[in-house]
Amino acid sequence: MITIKVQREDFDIGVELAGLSAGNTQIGGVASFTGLVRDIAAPGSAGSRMTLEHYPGMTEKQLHAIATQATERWPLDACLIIHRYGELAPGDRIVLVATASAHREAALSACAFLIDWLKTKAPFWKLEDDGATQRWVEAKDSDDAAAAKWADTK
Amino acid sequence: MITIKVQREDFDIGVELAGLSAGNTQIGGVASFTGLVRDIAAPGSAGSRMTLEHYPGMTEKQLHAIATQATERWPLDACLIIHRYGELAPGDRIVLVATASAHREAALSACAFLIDWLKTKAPFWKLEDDGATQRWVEAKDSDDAAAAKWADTK
Amino acid sequence: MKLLYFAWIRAKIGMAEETVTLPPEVGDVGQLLDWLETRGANFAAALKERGVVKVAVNQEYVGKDHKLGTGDEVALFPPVTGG
Amino acid sequence: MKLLYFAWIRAKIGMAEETVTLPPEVGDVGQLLDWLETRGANFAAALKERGVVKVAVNQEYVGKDHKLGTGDEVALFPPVTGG
Repeated sequence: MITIKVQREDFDIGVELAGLSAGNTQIGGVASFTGLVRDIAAPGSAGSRMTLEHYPGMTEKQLHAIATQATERWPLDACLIIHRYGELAPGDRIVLVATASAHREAALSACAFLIDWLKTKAPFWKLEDDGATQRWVEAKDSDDAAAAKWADTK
Repeated sequence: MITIKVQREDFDIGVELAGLSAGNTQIGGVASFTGLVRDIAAPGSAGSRMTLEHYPGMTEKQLHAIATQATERWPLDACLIIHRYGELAPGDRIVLVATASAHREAALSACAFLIDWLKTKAPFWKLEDDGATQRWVEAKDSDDAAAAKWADTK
Repeated sequence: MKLLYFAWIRAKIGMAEETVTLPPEVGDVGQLLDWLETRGANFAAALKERGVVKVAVNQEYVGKDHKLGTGDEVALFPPVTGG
Repeated sequence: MKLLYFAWIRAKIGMAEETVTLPPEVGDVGQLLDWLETRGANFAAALKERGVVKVAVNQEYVGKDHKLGTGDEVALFPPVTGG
């Protein structure tokens, strides 16, 4: 019911979402969020790149803990997180979060919860290269705020 | 930027979502909601079916108006609604709503807005057959409430 | 004027569409519904719950006091249940 | 004890992991950070902004007063930026 994949390889959203609801005709809705690499190329550079570092072992553990929280909080039939690591190019898929439920409100809310929470808890770090210089992406206060709002409300 | 499809045929979510962000590397996130036919078979029946009737012409017009509202309200790079009509079986995809934005909050909120709004405005009607009797699905007060909440808040 | 019926309103009336000439006393949507109800038991049954009947004129939702023109496409249907 | 470093903390220290024997005065996470800072300019630079350093012990987030055991896997890293 909870599926966590941490992988270097790309994934096929259609196949993953079909797999999430396969064989369960009580599912009425599947919500998903896909994160993509944005292009941050400096003017005149050869183009931007991104490298995603992670903490093998802890990553899976944290993603599992986040998914478990979601299933305790909403009536989900299935929950999937796929997160890539390694070198990525602009437009590449980074992460897929998907939730399936009998109720669309549950699927939608749990999906938003998972991506907000993952952004502040899952041990991934982005190193951006704009074609001229490399820099570690800084954590955003807005991400902390987005995660914090789930602490109070359902 | 706004794509509306009203069709009898199934769709491939992976292909549709990839198409939504193709060629725009400013997109950071794609949110989607897929509605599926739930099985409501009566005990001992041959299985349930659903028929979706719609109002050709007005359907496209309403979906376009809803999508336009979403793009005015949130900074979306792209917005897609596919809605099927005709005979469907349990597990079949009915509807796909997808939004792409530089900002995940915009994509997630707009996606939830679109499906809530569509449920109360798009001229589709479900005829359910539980294998024993046919009945027209009744509109739910909870759908009106879900749509109404977008009138007040952003 | 072209009239379209959908879902259980279509099923109860027993017809998906028709072209009618409005009597002179029918000027708005509410008056149209009043007149349609007098056209037979099938219409009366379909339009009995007046509160749930939705009306679109030229494919836009309208209220019961919306004024009608002779070239209008008028659709009557129950609350929508797609998605 | 196994120490792991990630992202710019790893880059500033110049090493991804090491195995250390803690001096007797190091009993909790805060004391570990105090001690690591004394091990060279690279450590001092990496751990300067103490407020942003996140610590996981055996792959769970912990606070600065978390007690350490000799078999622990301790990871130091900046705020996460995945997703």
